Amino acid sequence: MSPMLEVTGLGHTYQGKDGAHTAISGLSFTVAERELLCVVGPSGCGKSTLLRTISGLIRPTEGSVSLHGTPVDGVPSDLAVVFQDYSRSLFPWLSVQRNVEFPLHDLPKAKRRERADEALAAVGLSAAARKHPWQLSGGMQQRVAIARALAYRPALLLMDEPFASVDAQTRFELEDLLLKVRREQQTTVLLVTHDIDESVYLGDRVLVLSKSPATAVASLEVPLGAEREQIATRASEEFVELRAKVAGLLQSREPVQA
Amino acid sequence: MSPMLEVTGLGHTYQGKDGAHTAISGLSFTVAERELLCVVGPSGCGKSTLLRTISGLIRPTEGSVSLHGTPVDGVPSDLAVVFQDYSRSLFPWLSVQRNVEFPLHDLPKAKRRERADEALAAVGLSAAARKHPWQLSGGMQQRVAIARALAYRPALLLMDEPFASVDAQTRFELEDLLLKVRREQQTTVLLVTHDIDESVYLGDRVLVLSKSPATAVASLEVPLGAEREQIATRASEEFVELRAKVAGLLQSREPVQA
Amino acid sequence: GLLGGDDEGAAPASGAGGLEKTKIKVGTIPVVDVAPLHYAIERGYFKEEGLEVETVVQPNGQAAVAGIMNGSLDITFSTYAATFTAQSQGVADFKIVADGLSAKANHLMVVATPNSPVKKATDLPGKKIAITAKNTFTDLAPMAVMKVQGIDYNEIDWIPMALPDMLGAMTKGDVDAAVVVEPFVTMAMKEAGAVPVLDAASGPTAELPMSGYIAVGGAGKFASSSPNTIAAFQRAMAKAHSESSDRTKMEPMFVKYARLDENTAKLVTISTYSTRLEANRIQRTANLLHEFGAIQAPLDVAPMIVSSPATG
Amino acid sequence: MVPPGLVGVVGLFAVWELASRTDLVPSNYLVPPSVVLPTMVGLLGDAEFLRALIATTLATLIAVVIAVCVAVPAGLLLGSVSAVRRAAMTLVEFLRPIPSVALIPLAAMTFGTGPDTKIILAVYAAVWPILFNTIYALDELDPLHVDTARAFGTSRVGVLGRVALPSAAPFVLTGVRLSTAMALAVVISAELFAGGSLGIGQFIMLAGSGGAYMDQVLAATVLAGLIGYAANAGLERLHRRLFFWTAPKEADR
Amino acid sequence: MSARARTWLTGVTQRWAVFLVAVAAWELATRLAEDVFFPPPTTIVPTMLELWFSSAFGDHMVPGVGRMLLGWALAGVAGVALGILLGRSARAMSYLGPLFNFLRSVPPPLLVPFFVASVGVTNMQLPTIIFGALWPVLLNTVDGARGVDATKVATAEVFRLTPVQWTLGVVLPAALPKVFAGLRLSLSIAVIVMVISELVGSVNGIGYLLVLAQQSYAIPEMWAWIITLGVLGHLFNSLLLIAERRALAWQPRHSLEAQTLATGG
Ligand SMILES: Nc1ncnc2c1ncn2[C@@H]1O[C@H](COP(=O)(O)OP(=O)(O)OP(=O)(O)O)[C@@H](O)[C@H]1O
Ligand SMILES: Nc1ncnc2c1ncn2[C@@H]1O[C@H](COP(=O)(O)OP(=O)(O)OP(=O)(O)O)[C@@H](O)[C@H]1O
Ligand SMILES: [Mg+2]
Ligand SMILES: [Mg+2]
Repeated sequence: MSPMLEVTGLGHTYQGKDGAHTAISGLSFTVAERELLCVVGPSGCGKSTLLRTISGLIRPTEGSVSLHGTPVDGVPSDLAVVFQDYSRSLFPWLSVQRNVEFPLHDLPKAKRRERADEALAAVGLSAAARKHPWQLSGGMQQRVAIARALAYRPALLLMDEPFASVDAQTRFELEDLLLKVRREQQTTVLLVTHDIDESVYLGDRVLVLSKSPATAVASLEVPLGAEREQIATRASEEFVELRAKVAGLLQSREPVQA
Repeated sequence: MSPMLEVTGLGHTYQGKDGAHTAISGLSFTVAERELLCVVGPSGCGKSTLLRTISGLIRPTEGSVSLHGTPVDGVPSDLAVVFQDYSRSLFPWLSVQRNVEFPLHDLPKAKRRERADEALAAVGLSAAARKHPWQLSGGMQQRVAIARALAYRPALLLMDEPFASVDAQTRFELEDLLLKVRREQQTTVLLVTHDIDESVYLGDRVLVLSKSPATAVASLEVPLGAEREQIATRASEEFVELRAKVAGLLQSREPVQA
Repeated sequence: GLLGGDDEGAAPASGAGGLEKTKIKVGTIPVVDVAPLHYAIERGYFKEEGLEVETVVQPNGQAAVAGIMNGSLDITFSTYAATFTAQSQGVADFKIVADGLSAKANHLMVVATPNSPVKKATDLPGKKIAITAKNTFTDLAPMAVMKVQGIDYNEIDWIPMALPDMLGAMTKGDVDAAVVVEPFVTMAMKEAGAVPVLDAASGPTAELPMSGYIAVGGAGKFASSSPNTIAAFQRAMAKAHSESSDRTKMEPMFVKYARLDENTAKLVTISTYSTRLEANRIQRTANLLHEFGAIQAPLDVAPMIVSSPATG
Repeated sequence: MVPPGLVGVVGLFAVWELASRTDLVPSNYLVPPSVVLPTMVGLLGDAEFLRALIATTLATLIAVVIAVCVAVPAGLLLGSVSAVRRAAMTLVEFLRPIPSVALIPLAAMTFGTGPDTKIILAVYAAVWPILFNTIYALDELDPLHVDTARAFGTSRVGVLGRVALPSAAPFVLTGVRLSTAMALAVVISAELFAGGSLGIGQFIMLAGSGGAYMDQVLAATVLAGLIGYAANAGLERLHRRLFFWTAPKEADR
Repeated sequence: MSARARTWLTGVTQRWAVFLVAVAAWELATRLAEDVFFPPPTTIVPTMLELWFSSAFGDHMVPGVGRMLLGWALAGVAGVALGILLGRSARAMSYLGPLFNFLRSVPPPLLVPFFVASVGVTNMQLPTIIFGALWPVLLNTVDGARGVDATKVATAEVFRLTPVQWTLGVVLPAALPKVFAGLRLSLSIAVIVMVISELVGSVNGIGYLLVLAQQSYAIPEMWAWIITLGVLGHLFNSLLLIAERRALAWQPRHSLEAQTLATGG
């Protein structure tokens, strides 16, 4: 079986008036169908850029991205993204409900509403459905962005630090929600996170990136099985071990970078 | 000595077309001079609203805020805020350097530049000084916002999830930077965070808020002493104990809320 | 309709007395010159000829000429200045179907308010004088008069503006004098105490034909295709013009169609409304235009005249 | 207590009254408001004037509607496809400064002096503010909004209609407000200078022709201003209703 | 040919192709129609060049265009200043908004009596241009000033920016894209109003000559002046665009990365 996603020799250089900046360079990895890959790496290393190239929003300056063996050129269908800058990715002129319904315009109205209600309930925002994004707190806005992506039911879900602005308890719930959705809908997930624990708890594999320009430092299998549970899994020996390993890989760099 | 900051019976209700929403209700606490108070609470409970009322940006609908015994009416001097929505709080028409220099209008040009350089170096962004905010990654933008607040050298520093978008390693460094700055400049800090570990690691005290409308659930002293060290402190018994206590206080609520 | 357009289509070309067209549209300008036309309509002189005349108000000679050229008007009142300029540029083949007004003394005057340095005609050189537009009678006629009086008109700043604005401009001292036409001559004197400086319709320009009714000739155009209609129009106009010397008949027309107030109407000079189209008289106007460069080449007006059956 | 909005307008009328009472200008020329306002009330009961008023208003309205229908799609196209924009802008920049008023004689010659002419001329003047504001609003479009829509598989046309249009709409409406005033000005100018077409401009041309009814001229002028004012007030209300999400949160500050 | 020269050439072609096609089509249409009122461009352009290199340049074009530019600049400054005031101060808006909206709605040709009364009929050109060109800048600036992002407003308040910093450092840059849209609209309106204002009370200017040509039925000359207006408008607009590109260089859309940003093509 060809991998769901194949990234080969990927490189991206931003052109600016005051010189170019290479954000990614020679990055290769694959993601199998139904896999959940967590990506960790230092701030500014190129993780968001990576997600943008995979989603076809920007064209990489080097290398290629293939989905199911066909090179990505333009935005592939059946893909959803939760952007890091969640608050700006919501449409202020639409209510929360309509923001979630936005990508579902192919569905009949009733179906759309049902999906949106369901997704909003899952992230705990049923009560805020009729508000507008700017009437919500940061964490609530982030959850709207997550609900929108889930309601879309994509085959490939790209998430850029999706739980950064929610409290610990909600974070746990959303993590488990993601695992459940993945299991039920067989979604392939690529998740960027800064929380090492989270990457190990969620991932089938953890991809560690180097500092800018991003290259793959390591790709660690997470042998924790399919069933995970917040307290038990995090307490397990393998978890603690892996977590230390990821942290170690991340730390192998000079403290100050830019 | 009168406390630096005194919040008494604070309440805030947002008025909307479709009804009012009470974000805070009957909240009282004090912050002493040079204290570092961490605020934790569920997503959407009213933490950002609290910071807005303290900084005089919005007038609370109930109760009052006093600084050094005088009620806050308008934005007090000598105050800096790192907003949760950091990317929007940067001015896209200014370079990173100028964004940091911008509030320092009273200082001579050379001094301004020096302060900005220093602050940018402290957050590891010296190399990005001449870029524009939108050329930076999310985490880098957040660090610019932090650098701007630090360069201002306020007496009272309000931070709303200031480290949410940076990687674990950078987060540790920034946490230690904050502790150092506080020690050296005797800044009073009020920091909102979702990371329970962080709240205990940084705080002299942790204020736990209830779900919306926010009221104080508990105010926990952190008896870890002034000197903290990432590995040792986090491994200490008191730390683990306190952390569990905060987590317990936060969990005492129904799982789904809005 | 509500938009103010005209939605009746052209009437079928049939009707009494062999008229090619019984319903015609005639362009007018709100000036004293057209009083007899309105008089003729009100008295039913056109009806008697089997003609139904609808008037369409135009702001100036230019617009009126445009109206007959694109066929939205059949006949229009226009100044000879605009007509001859257009004719000399070859924009169309214009025909004069009836004469309008010929200026009597006191009809077209250079006036100045008491605050002006201009007291007499010899003061005019080097001054600012308000006119309605360049290359019209308002500048050409005074120039012709000054020329015979040996006054140097080359040094004058002619400043174009609307007639109603001239009084204000003179009072404010923006201009030193103004060339005005009735009823503004009367108004300027009555309301601002303006004094006459020069009668622009005297000497070489005495009884100068200033305006007339024109149509467009040429294949398929109104002037060529409707000789009987034009003849009927001419008869009715001649009848009205012949009664024009009776003030009491004209004054109500001034009030109603040139929007004079009643007191002014009682005082205005009533010029000559000629009943006949005489080529040699009208030729004077063309010559004046040519002499002062408003048209480049001499223009022979005889071929433009549609002589009325009554006169020849 | 006078509503603050009236203070400015009342002040304006006071200055006008004063100017015409002093001898700066003959008061029969700049008639004072104390004379004009009663005339204005009188005009509103005059059937002939009301027909002119309706004709002008309707022509303006039609022109604005046509301008919106032309300029908004054109603006979306020019604002989103840079090749089209580059190609078209030279011609646009060339045409824009050509005054409608200069075209009145030509237009009257070509299209006649009916309402079509004034509507065509008004459309010509009114498309530019809407077109430009649409283009500039698209330039300010948040790229992340576009990325979000695209990532969810929205087509280019979909992005235009569902993201670009709503986010540009408030500024486009400002363009419409500008256009309305311009269309009104051009319609009235065409009535004034092209003739043959019923409307306020023609009414003013007639009233002014004998120099005797300056009060009517000024009363009609004020009423023309009031038409524009009313249209603007309506559009502003629409703005507040539709685009409440852009309103500055003054209440919180 | 170097890559730079090639991109430059493509740019020029893209910019002028449609224009040239339009001119060619016009030439063809006018030649076929043979209407005296619509002479072909090949007749107009030589007339135009002749006029430009006659005394009309110094006597009419320079003073008229000078007035126009001055009027536009003053309108721009006043529009931005008032726009920022009205956009940021609800109180100023409540007092002055209705007055401005009323003034804006009065068709400029009808204001002649007022201009005659206040500045005189021979001096009314400059005030008329300012009056006509003010509104697009004013309205667009109000829009831009109002639209400053709430977080940026809060940031400015927290750091207690000076009023100068606040207006020139925050509100103005935030409103600048919209201000430029207004300035560009104003520019062409200034050209138009320049012509209108020269219809009465003026002794020089392009509008003066244009009307004279119109009244004399000098059709090619009239067209020559109309085209001159187009040329002038295009010229000044190009200069303004250069200024705009500089002033808005910080906008992400000017980065090479984001060439077709708006709909991501
Ligand atoms: N539009 C742009 N123009 C120029 N440089 C850019 C642009 N966007 C990003 N960069 C640069 O590319 C690098 C990678 O950015 P990216 O956003 O991919 O980082 P990241 O890994 O997502 O970081 P973070 O964890 O802080 O979000 C950064 O150094 C940034 O400065
Ligand atoms: N402008 C507003 N209008 C109406 N309601 C608002 C507004 N801003 C915030 N709220 C409501 O007030 C409540 C508290 O918001 P706030 O931003 O203070 O939460 P928070 O504690 O900062 O949450 P988070 O951790 O998610 O950032 C939320 O329920 C939110 O919906
Ligand atoms: Mg990122
Ligand atoms: Mg918050």
